[in-house]
Amino acid sequence: MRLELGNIFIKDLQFGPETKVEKGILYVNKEELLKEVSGDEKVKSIDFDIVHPGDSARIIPVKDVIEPRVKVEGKGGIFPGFISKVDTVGSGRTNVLKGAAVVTTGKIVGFQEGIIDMSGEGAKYTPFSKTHNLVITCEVNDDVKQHEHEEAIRMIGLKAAAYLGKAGKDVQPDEVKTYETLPLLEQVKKYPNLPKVVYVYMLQSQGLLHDTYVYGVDAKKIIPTFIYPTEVFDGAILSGNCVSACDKNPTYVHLNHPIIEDLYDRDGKDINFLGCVITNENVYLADKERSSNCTAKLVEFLGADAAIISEEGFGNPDADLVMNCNKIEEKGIKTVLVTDEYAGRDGASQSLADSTPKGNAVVTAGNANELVVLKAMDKVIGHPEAANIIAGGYSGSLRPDGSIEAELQVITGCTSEVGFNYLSAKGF
Amino acid sequence: MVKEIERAGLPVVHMCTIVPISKTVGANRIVPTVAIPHPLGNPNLSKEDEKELRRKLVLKALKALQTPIKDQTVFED
Amino acid sequence: MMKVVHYINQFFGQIGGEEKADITPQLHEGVVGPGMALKNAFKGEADIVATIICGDSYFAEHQEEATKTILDMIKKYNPDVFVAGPAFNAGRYGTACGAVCKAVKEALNIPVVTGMYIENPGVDLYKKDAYIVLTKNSAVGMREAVPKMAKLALKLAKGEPMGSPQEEGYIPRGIRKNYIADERGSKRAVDMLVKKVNGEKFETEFEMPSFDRVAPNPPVKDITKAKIALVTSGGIVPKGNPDRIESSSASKFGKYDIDGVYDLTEATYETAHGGYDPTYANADADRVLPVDVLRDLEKEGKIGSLHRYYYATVGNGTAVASAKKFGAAIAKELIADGVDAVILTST
Amino acid sequence: MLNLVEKLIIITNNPLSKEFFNDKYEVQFINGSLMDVLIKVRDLIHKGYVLLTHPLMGSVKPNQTPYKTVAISKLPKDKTDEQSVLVIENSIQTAQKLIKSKPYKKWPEEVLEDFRVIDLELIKSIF
Repeated sequence: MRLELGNIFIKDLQFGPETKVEKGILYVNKEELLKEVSGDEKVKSIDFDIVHPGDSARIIPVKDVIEPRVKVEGKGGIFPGFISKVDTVGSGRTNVLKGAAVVTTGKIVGFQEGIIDMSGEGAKYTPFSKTHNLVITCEVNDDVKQHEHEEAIRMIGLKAAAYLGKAGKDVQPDEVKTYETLPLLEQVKKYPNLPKVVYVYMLQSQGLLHDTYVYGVDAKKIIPTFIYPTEVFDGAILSGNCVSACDKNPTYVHLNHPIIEDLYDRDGKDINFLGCVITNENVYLADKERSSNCTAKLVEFLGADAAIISEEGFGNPDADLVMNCNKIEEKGIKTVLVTDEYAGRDGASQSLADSTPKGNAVVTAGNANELVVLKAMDKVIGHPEAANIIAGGYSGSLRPDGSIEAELQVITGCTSEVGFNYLSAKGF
Repeated sequence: MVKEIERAGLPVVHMCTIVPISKTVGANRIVPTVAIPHPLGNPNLSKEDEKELRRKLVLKALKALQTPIKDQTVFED
Repeated sequence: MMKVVHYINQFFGQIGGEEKADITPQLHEGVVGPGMALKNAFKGEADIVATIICGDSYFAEHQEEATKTILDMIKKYNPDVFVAGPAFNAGRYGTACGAVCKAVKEALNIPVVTGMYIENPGVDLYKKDAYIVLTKNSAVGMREAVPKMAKLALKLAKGEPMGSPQEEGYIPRGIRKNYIADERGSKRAVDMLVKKVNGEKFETEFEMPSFDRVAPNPPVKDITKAKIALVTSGGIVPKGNPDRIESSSASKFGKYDIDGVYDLTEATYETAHGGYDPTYANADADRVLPVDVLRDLEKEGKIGSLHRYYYATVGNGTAVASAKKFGAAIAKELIADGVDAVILTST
Repeated sequence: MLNLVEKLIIITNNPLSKEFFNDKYEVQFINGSLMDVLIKVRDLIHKGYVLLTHPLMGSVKPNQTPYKTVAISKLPKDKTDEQSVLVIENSIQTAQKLIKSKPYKKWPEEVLEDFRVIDLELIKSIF
């Protein structure tokens, strides 16, 4: 499967009379966008805002971040199973409005976290302070249940991103990157002398506000399976998570999957990148056993010499990570794990909820419990009072002057467990 | 604790319900026991039967102490 | 010039060996024993103004008093940094160095440095509280250890930022600190994977706990002549828990005389352990500590004898540091009492 | 997904879970904290019951949500289930650590309701 990603560099984002990309500026027609995303009777109000890198602006609580993309050539459309039909995606050409993002906000549950600061100390910790963000504030009717609320906001975000993406359909990209993975036997033959690598892609899938979707299917209902890495770039996997801001994978991160990108970068040089095995993280212990058995079996079957395994979330996903690691290492396949830590504010506590001596190669995205002070912002989009109840904050987190003292776990994408961010931790 | 006793030069047998924990703490001679709240007993048995059960387990432990081993060894039945 | 107070034991203080291990803390102006090497390593930037010498046994047995005396001795010098040891692999000495360092840091807010071999029980107990320079397992390593300790001490005295354990040569304290890496996490993961799969050296960013092993001891030759001791982490104590052993992550162990005890009954013994439902152990503590059966076996001549004391603490699988200390202390007493083998029961 | 023939007991301090499961399964309601639920589950596991769901389910940390629902096997086995012990002991330690490092805050009632809903929804996902 071969996919060209045509990156159109977006330098600015503005409202305008027509939705289009011109000289690197993405113009958005507000009315048309509203028409495109509205229609759900559960939704009471939808508001749009634009924030830029460096602005004195805060978005809270963030639900999801999504990159506008459009399918230009090849089968299917963006976000199969939700926006487009369930055709297999990942081949042909997809254009990307690089530098723009849709950010959805809305208070689905009271303790919901997720802060994006566009400037100051907080901006250092979130990758989404570097994008021009179209922020959608969405409020629903009072009687709407949490699941329906999550679904409504999720759909509005996806629709908005797909709508904006269309503006890039006929634009000449500034750069084109090509990614290709061949069917297994051919891929193996392509670089016969390089070590064969599989990426084990763990998806949060425990239930309400902890879900991930694969071609529209709830990931807890899948058994581990193979997917071509390029499918991910077209939105085959997307996020329905919204309670673990620092270490969940927003849809933007799935689309720009950093481990997949970096494995492609070394494909044919140091390694032979065979593809991805997606697996889930469940509540039921027998499911954990089954999924990890299946994952290890599949990684072995693909003939991998080594695998990168990433988890999503903290607590019981650590158990899945450890099971996957043990079972894959037991087959003689070398593993590298990617995780983050909850080592306490002073960094002195044992960091993972579960561990294994076999996990001798670990990349950490940092300690999510470290405290940070986020200065007051001129503009706050969403619900600033959420700072007092979000996970990682505490009562008094929001100070009278509008600044916030809280743990890093409140910041969206801060300790990305797929290594999208630069934060790490060291032992002292 | 069991490891430090071993390190000091005393042969030691660890009687413990959860064998993986015993292995993790570095015991070498391991005798698995009945249950966590009553490793060397079983309240469902009569007093006599329970003591007999305990005696069997202790005898197994003594046997373990008399057995030469090279590596971590679990003394099952 | 910066001022340093140095702590050493009776042996390095040139007072004597084990027979002098019970001496009380003594204060000497200036340098004693290994302090000379340390002083030289300061290269004129700091001076050892006083040396405190304390017997290892005295410290172990009178920790509270000894610590108080030592703190009083240190106070009047108002040093810029406090150095203890190095203790190499001497367990009680290491534990004393660690404990004194911790007290100095907490009570006087003076930076502290010590040195130990990695397996010294003092390491696990105090690595969070003091910078412990990694040394060899005997005094042979003195020459190597002293310059590292001196360098660290000067750095701390000057308030300079501390480097990583690898750079500075101290044992990682297990404190996790965030930093912004040069490469994003995914790139670091791929780099690590390429190294690992090619059999090259790589450095994990997060150390999973690993477990060292001790080789098994030879078996008991004649069990019918052997003196067997009972030890338990199941918290079995005389009724009323006279030593007040804590219900979880106990900070101490108890030693109990069972001379003439043939059966542990509901009226006489109970469990202090908070990690399981105590109903069954309280009703009959033999279910955790099989005194009744061992008495029978003793009578029948199946074992030589049951040791007069049993030892108990409350263990949970992972409180490794204190368990290590208890194990070493208990083993020492058991050997001194001529015990041949141990049955350790856990819940 | 749960094996449909598997019989189970629900241990919970969440009134919503109690209400939901009451007429379908045996429910042991704990009038107490999340930690009380974990301790109860631990004691039952020690007696031979098998843990069916992970006690730290969800990304909502044990020092955030005061509610917890856990499923265990209906019938105890003769022998303590090792895997269950390892998971519950580990979970208790992690929960204790987190609660110690940052105790619960006083949540407003509507937030508590959200916690109850999430807890129930997560456990429902196994059916």
